[in-house]
Amino acid sequence: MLEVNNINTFYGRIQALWDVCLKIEEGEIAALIGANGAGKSTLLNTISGVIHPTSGSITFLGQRIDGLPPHSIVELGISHIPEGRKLFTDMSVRENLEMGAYSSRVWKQKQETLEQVYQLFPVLKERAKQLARTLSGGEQQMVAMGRGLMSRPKLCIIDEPSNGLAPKLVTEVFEKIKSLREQGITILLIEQNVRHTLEIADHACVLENGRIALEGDCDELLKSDHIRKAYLGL
Amino acid sequence: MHILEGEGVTKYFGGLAAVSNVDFYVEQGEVVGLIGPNGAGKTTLFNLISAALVPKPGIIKYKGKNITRKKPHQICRIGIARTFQTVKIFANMPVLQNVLAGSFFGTSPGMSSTDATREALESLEFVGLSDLAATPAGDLTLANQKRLEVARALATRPELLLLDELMAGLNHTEIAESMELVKRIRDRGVTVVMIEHVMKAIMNVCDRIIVLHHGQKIAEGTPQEIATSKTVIEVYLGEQTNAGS
Amino acid sequence: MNITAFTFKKSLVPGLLLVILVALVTLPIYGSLYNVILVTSILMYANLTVSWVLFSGSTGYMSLATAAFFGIGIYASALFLPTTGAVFPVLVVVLIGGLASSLVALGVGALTLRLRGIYFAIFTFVLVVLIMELGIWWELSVSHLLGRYVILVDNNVIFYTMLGIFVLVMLTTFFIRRSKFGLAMRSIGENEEAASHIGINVTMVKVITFAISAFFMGATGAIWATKLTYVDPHVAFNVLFSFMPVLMAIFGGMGNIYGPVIGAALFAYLQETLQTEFPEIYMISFGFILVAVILYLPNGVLGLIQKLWKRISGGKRAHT
Amino acid sequence: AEEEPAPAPAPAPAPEPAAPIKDSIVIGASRPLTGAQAPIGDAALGPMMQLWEQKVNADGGIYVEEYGKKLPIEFLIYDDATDVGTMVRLTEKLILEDKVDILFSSCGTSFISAQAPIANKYGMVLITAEGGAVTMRDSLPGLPYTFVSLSFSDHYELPVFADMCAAEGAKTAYIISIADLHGVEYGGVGNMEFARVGIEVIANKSVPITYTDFSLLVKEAKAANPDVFCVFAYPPIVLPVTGEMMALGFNPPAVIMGPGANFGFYGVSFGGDPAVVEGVSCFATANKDTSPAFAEHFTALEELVGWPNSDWWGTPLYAPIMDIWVEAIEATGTLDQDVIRDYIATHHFDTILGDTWFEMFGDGGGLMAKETHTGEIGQWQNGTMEIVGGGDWPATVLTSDWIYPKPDWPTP
Amino acid sequence: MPESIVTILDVAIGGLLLGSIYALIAMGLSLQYGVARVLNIAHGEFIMIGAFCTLTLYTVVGINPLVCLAIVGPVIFVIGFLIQRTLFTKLRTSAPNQAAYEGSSMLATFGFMFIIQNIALIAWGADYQAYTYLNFGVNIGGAIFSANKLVILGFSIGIGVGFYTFLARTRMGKGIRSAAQDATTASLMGVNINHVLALCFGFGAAMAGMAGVLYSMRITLNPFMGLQYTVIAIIIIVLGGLGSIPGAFLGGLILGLIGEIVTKIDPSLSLAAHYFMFLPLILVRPKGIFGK
Ligand SMILES: Nc1ncnc2c1ncn2[C@@H]1O[C@H](COP(=O)(O)OP(=O)(O)OP(=O)(O)O)[C@@H](O)[C@H]1O
Ligand SMILES: Nc1ncnc2c1ncn2[C@@H]1O[C@H](COP(=O)(O)OP(=O)(O)OP(=O)(O)O)[C@@H](O)[C@H]1O
Ligand SMILES: [Mg+2]
Ligand SMILES: [Mg+2]
Repeated sequence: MLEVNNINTFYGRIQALWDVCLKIEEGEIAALIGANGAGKSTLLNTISGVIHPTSGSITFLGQRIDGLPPHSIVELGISHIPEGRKLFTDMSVRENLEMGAYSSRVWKQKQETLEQVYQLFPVLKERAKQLARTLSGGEQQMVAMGRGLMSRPKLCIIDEPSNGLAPKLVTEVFEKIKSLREQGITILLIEQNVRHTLEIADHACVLENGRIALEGDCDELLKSDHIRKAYLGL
Repeated sequence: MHILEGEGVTKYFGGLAAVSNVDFYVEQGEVVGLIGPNGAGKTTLFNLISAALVPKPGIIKYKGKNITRKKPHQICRIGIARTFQTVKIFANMPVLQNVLAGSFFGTSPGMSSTDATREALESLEFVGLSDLAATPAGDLTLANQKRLEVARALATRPELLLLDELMAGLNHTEIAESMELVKRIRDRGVTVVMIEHVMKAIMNVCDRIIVLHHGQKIAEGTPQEIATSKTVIEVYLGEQTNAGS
Repeated sequence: MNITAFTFKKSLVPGLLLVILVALVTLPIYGSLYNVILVTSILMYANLTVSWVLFSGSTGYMSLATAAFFGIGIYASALFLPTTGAVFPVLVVVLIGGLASSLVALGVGALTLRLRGIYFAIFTFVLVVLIMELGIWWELSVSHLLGRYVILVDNNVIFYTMLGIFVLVMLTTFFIRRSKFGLAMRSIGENEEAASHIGINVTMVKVITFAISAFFMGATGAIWATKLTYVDPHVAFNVLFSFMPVLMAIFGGMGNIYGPVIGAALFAYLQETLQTEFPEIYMISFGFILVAVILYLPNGVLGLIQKLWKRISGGKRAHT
Repeated sequence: AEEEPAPAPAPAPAPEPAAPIKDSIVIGASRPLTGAQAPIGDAALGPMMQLWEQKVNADGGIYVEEYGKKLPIEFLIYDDATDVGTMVRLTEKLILEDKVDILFSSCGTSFISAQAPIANKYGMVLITAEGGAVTMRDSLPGLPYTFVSLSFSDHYELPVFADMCAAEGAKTAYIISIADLHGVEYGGVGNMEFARVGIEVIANKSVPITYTDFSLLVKEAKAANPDVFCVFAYPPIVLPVTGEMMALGFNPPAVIMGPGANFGFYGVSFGGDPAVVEGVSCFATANKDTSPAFAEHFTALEELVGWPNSDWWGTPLYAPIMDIWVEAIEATGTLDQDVIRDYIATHHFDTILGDTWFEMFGDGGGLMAKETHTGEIGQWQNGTMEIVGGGDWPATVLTSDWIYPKPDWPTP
Repeated sequence: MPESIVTILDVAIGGLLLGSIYALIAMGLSLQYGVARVLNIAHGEFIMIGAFCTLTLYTVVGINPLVCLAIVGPVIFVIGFLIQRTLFTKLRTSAPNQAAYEGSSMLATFGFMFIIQNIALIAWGADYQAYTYLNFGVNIGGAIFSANKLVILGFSIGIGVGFYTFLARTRMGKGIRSAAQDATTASLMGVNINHVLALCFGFGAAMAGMAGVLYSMRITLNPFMGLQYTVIAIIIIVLGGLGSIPGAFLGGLILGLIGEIVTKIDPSLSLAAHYFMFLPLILVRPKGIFGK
């Protein structure tokens, strides 16, 4: 579904990604793990067009998307739920969600989609009128995810959804992610919570210092020594 | 002896009681964990202690003295240092200068520049950032930025250190290192209060845990007591408690 | 090779500074009188710009109060150096102008320095207009004197006073930057909240710096008034003087303490050239140059110089 | 200070010839080509300088005996961008660097106030143009090189105007003035002069210079029902106040406004037909009917500008400036400022105004004698500016009678 | 009607009339600064251009000033749109951070101020110019107002409300608002940031232009008249809360009212009053009336 080939990305003169390759199959949960600063968010930003790679290619459903601006990439069906929630803090929950459906492809159906999102996160319906800024961390994360789903994505990219959440919410968030896959949405997930992630994902890549260090099916990776030592502390 | 004490500490934001009538104390030399669901008021409580916010009503005492009316820099100078949930480093300054600012202005503001530099280097050494002393702080990884905040706080020579989610966003290895760091800080004789959602760390490091919910203190006790408390499980930990691992 | 380059560079800067200083001090001897006057007005801009950068550059608070402090200095001269009545020595009046400005800065700063970002900028901007309106009201209704004359002072005296202030403001900036106080200011500029929590009395640092910067602006205004000879509130509180230092600082680049000086000098010189050589198209070309500089010299003239310097010295290294 | 530093040894330039060679007389001026005062500069002295250049050079220039020939004039004009500091510096540049032969005035009362001491310091004769003030007169004794040409409140217009109003039986006056030197002075002198002739000043309101909305002020003035309504302000206030008076139907018997109403553009600003402002008074010195010389002068200006946008107050008083310079230079045979200064201070000139001289302040500067004025007060009548009031001296030429009360504004 | 009520009407309606034009000017700047992050020092110059165009269209071509709204507004919109699209987009993408962009874009608008003034100087000359339109009195409950003032009030409020509705209700409006809060995230939602920012700058300029069209009926024009309106607009958007369109609107009305009330008391203090009330207000509510 998504194919990333030999991507190199720079911040100014500093190279953040080196020849990164990544393949995601339709309908799976792919995970991306790696230490802080490994370049995970950079890779996601490169995919969603926030930054452009200096070389390499990205294809989505057979179409080249590297070099397209973010808004065109959203139109194609990729939704990026950024690190740190990034809500429109002075807009209501409902308006935030509606913004998720901004792309012209789905704007007309936003009412229907909204109902679906409310089903997934019932608490958001109760809070529809509240300003995003005043929500608790967990609720904000739900708004962020709901907003990402409003564009009816084929591929949903989620960056560290459990960061800073209370343990109870972390469990809930992972449950929601699983249920998304059941609805047929392909997912690319970044998490520091490696065990939990590998448990729900099908396929994972390990990014170290901007390079892919390891990749494979999650069951195998869970057995790998490197993973167990570096990321699970066993 | 109670190094820190709060009586009826309360803070409203508009109609919302972010912290509501909380009594608490911290014993000299212990590590206290502060946990609770998102939005429970933990960070707000830190802000009240460090005088970023003023409690209304309520009193906070440090070593028996009322410090409610002091300014943030005065709080620091009497020996309370803190870190921030979202890192607030001086991104365009080199690492060493970040820490130097701490040692220059902390509890002993009259320090000579050689002493201050020595102090700063020592703090960097302590958190393991000596090699990066000349790097602009903004170029550090998140884990290192968090360490830098700790070093900067330590350079002020505090007796009480408030750590706000030191481990959020860190991976397993880094969490383990951070736990080690907290223990070493305690061993230096610094009292620590830490906010954390990473249960493993809380359970391992803390002597005592305070739980907030909707701005109120709902539980307090040893890690074992908290881990098994029904209320805490219900509002915070959830059924599976492996979340932080 | 590295070491020689290092010592070369180390001695180059103070050496160059000394040469420039000597050139300036002896200017009245070898330069024409008009050159002295032109340099005086360049120094005036440089003083304002460096004082502005002293506060705003490091703390990150964009002050648009320059015209207010400058104007207070101008007015001090109008009050204490009138053509008739008691005339104080010029230097005393310069001191009074500086002190009056820094007093106002202390008051205003204590009140407003908790405003951040654009709010502070606009507050200070409004301050200029407010002081002007109050000045007009005062002159209209209380003193019944709209328009005051200031004694004429010899151009060389004005020049040396301006130069003296310039040297002082440069030295002050230099030493503050290297001191603990400068570290505190930079910390505030980076993150004020964190700065306060590591023991920096942010209010005090900001207010004091604000007052110091205002002192130099006021002193500059006080001596500048003797060039204007005629002062009323519209003349003294010209909002353009709030923007000029900002423009000049950005124009020159704020990377180090020479950038603003270079900016002020080039900017003032450019303005003078356009106004006299091409008065008909002065404004439009000035506008286009501004836009072009912003587009193509994002780090100011200093950035350009540094880039060229790097290329030259980098080229040298490649050969050895 | 000396000359430029000696350049590095290079082929020596040709030595300066000893005999004075001069190809032209350079007249320097720092003018507001841009900025807030540009409109005034553009309407008043600006076009006249062009006219002078054409006229004088058409004659081959001014004969200067010390050079033994006629020298054409040449203007060197800098833009001070309406900033006093810049104006002062550029004035010094003109004097010191460009060494101009003649210095022309900057624009605006505060600018002239600042320029006069500078010109005086370098011993340059300065005959001022746009601007004049009581405070200027007070400083003239210390400014021997300064000659003020534009009239100002207490010496010239307001005594005349107050007498005119009193003669018509006006009882009350209402004053709006702008919060600057001009407004304050005229407002203050207005109070005194009206009091002198027994007219009660019921209000004297000062407005900020950038004020834009005048309904309330005009309403209040209307409610006070004064016989005389004065607006001592600039065009940005004079025009909207007039508009508001029309809209609200405020028709006091006497209305005087300025500077603003004395310009050609005033008449055409209300629908294009100057007949609309019938009866509005202002300060004005001469019009085409004053004398054949003025008829020629105004016609030439109109041709230059393209339409009759004359300044009936200032132009007639600035027009003699060039005549005075020419006469003084040709009579003394030199460009030496001291000699010329003394000549101007002690002689009468035959100018467009007729016999013209400066009233001197001891050893100080001079003020154009009011006895030379051909008029002080003008009034819009049938779309032209008529001179309706002046002092009781021979030079005065009234072109029409003052219409009192002013006819009502036409209803739209 | 009793005298006192007429006076109150005079002051109140007069204040609103003045305020409505302030509001329009401020809303334009609020869009430009609140969303596009350009503190447009040349804002007043767009007012001046709008006013001059109307003068020419009306006095030379004979086009009704109200029709000019429909001509001048779109033209200035396109100019603003293009400026943002070309120049500011380049500045924005090359700026290292937000603060740097705000600084450099402000500086650029300073340059524009000079350029636009000069173009106007060449096109229309330095003279003062004015015309009149609908300049006759209308009686409202005993208080008389000139008709053009009432027309200005009507159109300003109409434009303001229409614009607010556009922002609050339409997809594009929502895109603009979201871009105001976080441009990168908005782009992840599918908002074409460069396009939206250009729209904002264009709309802001058009509103200034239309304010110029309307206000030209009542003022004296010259190429250098702009800055005073920029200053007022800046004060209002801070008063109302940065980026808040209703705040700018209400802030404008309030400032107009205050000005009129103080004019009633002592006109020489009317402008000082703006600043006087601004200072304590901003100290008490540093984020403005509508700021959050
Ligand atoms: N805007 C930026 N400018 C310059 N460097 C950047 C920028 N953003 C990230 N970097 C650098 O790029 C590298 C990769 O960062 P990235 O944010 O992609 O890491 P990450 O794997 O997502 O880490 P985390 O777990 O902390 O989110 C880091 O070294 C970081 O410092
Ligand atoms: N400045 C503020 N203005 C208004 N509300 C605030 C402010 N700061 C915090 N709050 C609210 O107060 C409550 C407590 O916030 P606080 O940051 O203390 O939570 P927390 O316990 O630290 O949560 P988390 O674990 O998510 O960091 C939240 O509902 C928050 O939205
Ligand atoms: Mg990341
Ligand atoms: Mg928190």
